[in-house]
Amino acid sequence: MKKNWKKAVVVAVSCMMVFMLAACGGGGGSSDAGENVLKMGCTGPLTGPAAIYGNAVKNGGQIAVDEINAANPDGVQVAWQVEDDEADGEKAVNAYNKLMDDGMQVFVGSVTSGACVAVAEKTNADRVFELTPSASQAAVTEGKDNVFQLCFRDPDQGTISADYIVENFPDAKVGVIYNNASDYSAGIYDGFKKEMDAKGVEIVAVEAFADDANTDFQAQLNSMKNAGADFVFLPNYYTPVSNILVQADKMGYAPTFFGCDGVDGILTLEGFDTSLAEGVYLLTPFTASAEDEKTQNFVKAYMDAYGEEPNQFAADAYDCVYACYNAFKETGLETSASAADICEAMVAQFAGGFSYEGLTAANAMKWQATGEVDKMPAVYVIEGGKYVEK
Amino acid sequence: MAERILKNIRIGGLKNAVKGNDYRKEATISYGILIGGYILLQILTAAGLIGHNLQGQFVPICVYISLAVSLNLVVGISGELSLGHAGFMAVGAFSGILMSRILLQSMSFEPAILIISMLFGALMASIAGFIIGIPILGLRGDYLAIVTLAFGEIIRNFMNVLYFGFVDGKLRFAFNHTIEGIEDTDRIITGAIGATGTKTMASFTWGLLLCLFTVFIVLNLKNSKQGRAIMSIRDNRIAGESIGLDVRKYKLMAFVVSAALAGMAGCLFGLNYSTLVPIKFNFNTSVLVLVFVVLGGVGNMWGGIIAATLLTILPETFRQFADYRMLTYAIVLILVMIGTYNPAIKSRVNALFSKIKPKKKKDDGKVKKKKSGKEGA
Amino acid sequence: MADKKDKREELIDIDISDSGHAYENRQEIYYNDNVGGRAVFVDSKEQYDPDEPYNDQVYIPEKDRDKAPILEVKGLGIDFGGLTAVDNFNLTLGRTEIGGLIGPNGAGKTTIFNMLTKVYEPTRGEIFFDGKSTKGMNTVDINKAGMARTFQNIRLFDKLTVEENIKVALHHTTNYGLIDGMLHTPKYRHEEFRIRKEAMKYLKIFGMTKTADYRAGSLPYGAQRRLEIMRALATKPKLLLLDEPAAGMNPSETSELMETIKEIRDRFQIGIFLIEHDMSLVMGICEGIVVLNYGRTIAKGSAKDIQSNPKVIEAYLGKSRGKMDEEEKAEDLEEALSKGKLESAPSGKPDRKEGE
Amino acid sequence: MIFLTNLISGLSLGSVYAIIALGYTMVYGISKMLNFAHGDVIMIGGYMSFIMTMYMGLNGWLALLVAMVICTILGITIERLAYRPLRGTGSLAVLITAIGVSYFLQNIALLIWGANPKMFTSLFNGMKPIHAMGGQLTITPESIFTILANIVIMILLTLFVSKTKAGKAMRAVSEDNGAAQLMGINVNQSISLTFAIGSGLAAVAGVLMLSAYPVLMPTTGAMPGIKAFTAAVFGGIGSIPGAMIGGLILGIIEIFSRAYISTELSDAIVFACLIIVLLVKPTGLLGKKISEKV
Repeated sequence: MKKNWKKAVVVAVSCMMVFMLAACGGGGGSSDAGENVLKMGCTGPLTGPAAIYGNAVKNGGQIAVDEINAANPDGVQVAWQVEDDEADGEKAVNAYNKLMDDGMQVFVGSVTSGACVAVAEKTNADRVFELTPSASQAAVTEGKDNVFQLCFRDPDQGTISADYIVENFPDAKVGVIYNNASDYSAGIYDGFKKEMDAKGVEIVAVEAFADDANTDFQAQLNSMKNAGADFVFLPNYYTPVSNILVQADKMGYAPTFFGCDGVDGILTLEGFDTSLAEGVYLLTPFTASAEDEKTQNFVKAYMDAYGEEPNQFAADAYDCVYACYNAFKETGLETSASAADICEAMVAQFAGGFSYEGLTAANAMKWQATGEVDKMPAVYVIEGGKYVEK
Repeated sequence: MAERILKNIRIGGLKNAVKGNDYRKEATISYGILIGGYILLQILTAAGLIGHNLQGQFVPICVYISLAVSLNLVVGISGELSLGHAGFMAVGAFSGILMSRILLQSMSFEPAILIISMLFGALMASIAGFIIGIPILGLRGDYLAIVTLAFGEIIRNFMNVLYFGFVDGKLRFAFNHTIEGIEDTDRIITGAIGATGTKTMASFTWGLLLCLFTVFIVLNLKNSKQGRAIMSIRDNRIAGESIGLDVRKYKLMAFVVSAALAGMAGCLFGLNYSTLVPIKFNFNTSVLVLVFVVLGGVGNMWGGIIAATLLTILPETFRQFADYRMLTYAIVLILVMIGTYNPAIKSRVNALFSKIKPKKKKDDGKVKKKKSGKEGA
Repeated sequence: MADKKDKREELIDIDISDSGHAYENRQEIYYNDNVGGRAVFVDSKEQYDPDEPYNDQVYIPEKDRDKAPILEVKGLGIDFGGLTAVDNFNLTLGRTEIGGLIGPNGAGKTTIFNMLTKVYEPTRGEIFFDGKSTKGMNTVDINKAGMARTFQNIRLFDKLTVEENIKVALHHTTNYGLIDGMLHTPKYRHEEFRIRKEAMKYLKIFGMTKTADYRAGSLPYGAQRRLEIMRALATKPKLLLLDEPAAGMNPSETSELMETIKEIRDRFQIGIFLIEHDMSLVMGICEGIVVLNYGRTIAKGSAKDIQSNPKVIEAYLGKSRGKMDEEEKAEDLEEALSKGKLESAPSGKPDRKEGE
Repeated sequence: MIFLTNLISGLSLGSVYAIIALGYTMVYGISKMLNFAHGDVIMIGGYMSFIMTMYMGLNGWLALLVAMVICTILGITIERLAYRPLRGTGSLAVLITAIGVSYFLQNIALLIWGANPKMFTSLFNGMKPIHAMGGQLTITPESIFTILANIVIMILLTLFVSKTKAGKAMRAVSEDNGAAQLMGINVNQSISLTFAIGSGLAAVAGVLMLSAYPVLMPTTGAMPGIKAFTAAVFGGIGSIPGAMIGGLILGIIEIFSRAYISTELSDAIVFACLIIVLLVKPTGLLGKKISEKV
């Protein structure tokens, strides 16, 4: 068939071109031993629905890297490269491979849990040290010695929230609205339910919603109202939470809402009437309005660079970069060392009682050998448009 | 020899007659690209020329190739638009992962586990294909497409409420809530979190075998009596019925076989990553595979293969465009579609080609004028 | 390239006549065991009295009188939402008769064909095919029972090659399963080789072996017409319905077609029933002609009977012609028929052949 | 009482789907093309009116008008650049191009307005919800206006299509493109007009939807687009009243399935209903039966 031959030639030629592009793209693997640079990489969603979190980590990390490079011009410099993974496992592995091709030595990622678990298996196989700022699923660190989490694990947030609620609101009738298509939300709810059952406190009503944040919550809120829930646990990111607050207000249903670290950032939401968020509790390790001096310079630096207040993801990234940097300095290795050697040394550090005082924890953070972090989150309540520590 | 009954009937004007689909040529090219590509890439990898990024994509490329070829069975050969192909992929992936975890309890010979899991995935997907097939038989055109889309969404939505896991060695299943008393390590599939802790067994060689098997099945089917029946119904439903073809049976056959092959591909995909989230198999993935088929040329096997390879690599090579990665992908998609399908541009491209290509001998489809003068007006 | 073609010619160098034997024994079965649900008209014992004036509803050509008719239709009718397209259509078709169905456009000819093949379900009337009633059968069953048809506007499988179009018609006689089809087992190869030979046999009859590899859609008009007839023939029918086979053919092609139709009937011993506007063809080869007007049967008879049948003349030339003598009337009808009063096919004035 | 609240929110959600579905149906009717980018035109409309109200300080209604104008122009340019070259080449090629345009719009929005979700200030910010039946039943102004808008648009559109010259031309082109050309109807103009109206309505739908569900992101248009497309087919693709009825029913099914059956499986139930209807009536509720003449 005549015309198909022509199409075949066109397609075959472009196929060769693309192979070349990809192949040479993969060439530059060796780390430039000349300068004294520690290459840190990260993968996160820079496009797609979760783009806000990927960009926050990218910017937060950049702030820390700029500070470090400025602080010691002749000492160990840091390079920061973030690749887009659209919060999808397959793309995250591709992005990770690209970073490896570009000579990454320490992996500060991935941002979302789904992507991170897929990549964690690769970093474990390639013996690359991994400290994820925000992938909070339990499976991220399970059975992998080289993977550490700077953020809480989902179930832990669930358990801590449950303990806090039972302790401070003993007679509250608790309902839950969670996103059954998001592993973060489902993970926290899992831990929460287990803890509430363990404590013997009954959950009055449980409702779920589909993945996109922009849906109708009347049905869920009605079922909460009918079940007489005066306390609603929302283990979700702040976009659906803001939607829930708006629709609840319209319905005239005003229970106390309790959210987790995902809710942070709701006050920075452009066009959101912050009065609706009054009295909302949230369990979060970081808040831009905290008074301590460390947070304030970070917030100021972030505001100057990106024109908006940093959210908790940015702070996590900032801490991760610093934690890796400090730990690396303590290992005494040269930046020309291979990723695997760095990994063994860093694992020894983190598992061996290395601690780091950062933005995202009141106390100094320590890590267990299993990869979990020991840090106490603070519970805040939004009053007068500000986070007030409880 | 019985002398020819009718004097030589002059068959006028064969000059613009087009040769039919040459099975052998299509088969040789398709197999050639697959095996040639495999060997080329293995050599390049051995020589260390191929970076991690491309190497990591070998298995997904094979999966997308067999998905494109299996979708071509529905879109190209059966002539129906299916927008729910990712649904079958999902069924294949999760049932395959489940089977692999169960088998791992008792045996450890990975190739056997992989094959059994893929067959199980294919079986479950073909059951899904059958269930989807039944309502589809009465529908045509865009209504059929919307039903396939609906099924894709139903399967994805359904996956969010499935919970599988081992509780002290026994397989437990729960619907819509977590299984009581299950440790994290024993979870297989937990609702939205998807499959975790899968033992990755897929490799490039298995990917190639999957592609070869899929192409083998689809090309053979295309050149068998069943394939001819499916294609004849596509070309003219009424004529097909008038020569005794059971239209429903063959429409359904195309769907079920395509679903089974997609299930196998899905299973290999599932076993290539340690975790798999149901949201992955949404409408966008179905559309992605459809783009491979349409760009490769509907009904054209090796076209689909090349398109699947190129379009899987493209977004990765666009990484250097960083923020503009997906934007350039969208623009390339639109331009290529207009380029290959717009009559005006296509004729200009052909004109360009006929200039640079040397005058071909007669056998490229044009019938040389026969000297015998028998050619009628 | 050329010699490959010739080798294929030898390949099919088998005696074509053997294909006819399949039909003889089928007739005996029917004739002797007197299958239930026999037609109402013809009692196998009572033979036609040749000189008895023919019954203008039930006419069977001479040679078929001793055999049971292939098709009997009694009082067939269909209403499309109040509009009666066909009403009280009666027909008896001899076992190996070439029957013709003529009538002005819109008389319901194609609708009758669609009812026979159950594309439309008739609202009233009985159809007995080969002695068995076709109530409750659908198009596929009808074809399996042995009735094949062609269409007014050609319905070929355009993207498939000529050879593949025939092979699709041979679908039910190729016996290998889906698994064989998918894995190309030896059974598949054997069957494919056999039906390939058989397909080439049909192509040989129409002298179209050269076009085997071409796409059906890209063939010239005449070749497509023939391919459609061949494809219908390949389903081994007992009765072949041809819907305007000569439409759009020039006179030389039409005469060739007439030869072919007779050849098919003689070789395969099957009944043929065709709709046609080209009077030279109808008068030329049809042994029994049914005249239809506004969905009603006016008469059935041989070419001569029809030309002299007063009802037919009246229907076509109107009442006032009544008083002219026989010869003049026949002349007039001939002229009317040829000038296209009956809207014959636009193939121009057929050169009148001394028909049977 | 719950029934009433659910019914109203079902109607208001259904009205949003109906208005979007109108765009799908009209475009499909005239050029037999599934415009998958239609969902994203809603998102662009939303962003436009958001920019107008937040940064330019226009009041809500003026912003809506500006958004409609911009979306109309966007609709026409998309048709002119992406779809016209592919006219008549079969629906598959155009379908993929539409998907390309959809990705394009999403990524352009991402680049221009960034990934941070925005909260849309409702068009009816000032108005108070009506409390009926002793405070039990609260009807938000958004719901009322959405339902009203849907009815008004429905009437205007039916009048336009049946009475005006341009409307008849559109119907002629959708009936038979070739014949319409022979009658001297400028087909390109009619098709552009259809895209213009469809996109204008999309802007209205976008603003109304975002007033009720205020989260605005580059991917906001995706899911409503698919749901509205399902509604258009549900009601019989190509028939304008069909789109309206299909949208309303789909909205009600979605809300009721969430309220009474299970929130997890509500999407699955909505699509299951679609399949059941198509089983009973293969060309949708009001779709015209296309029978092949033998």
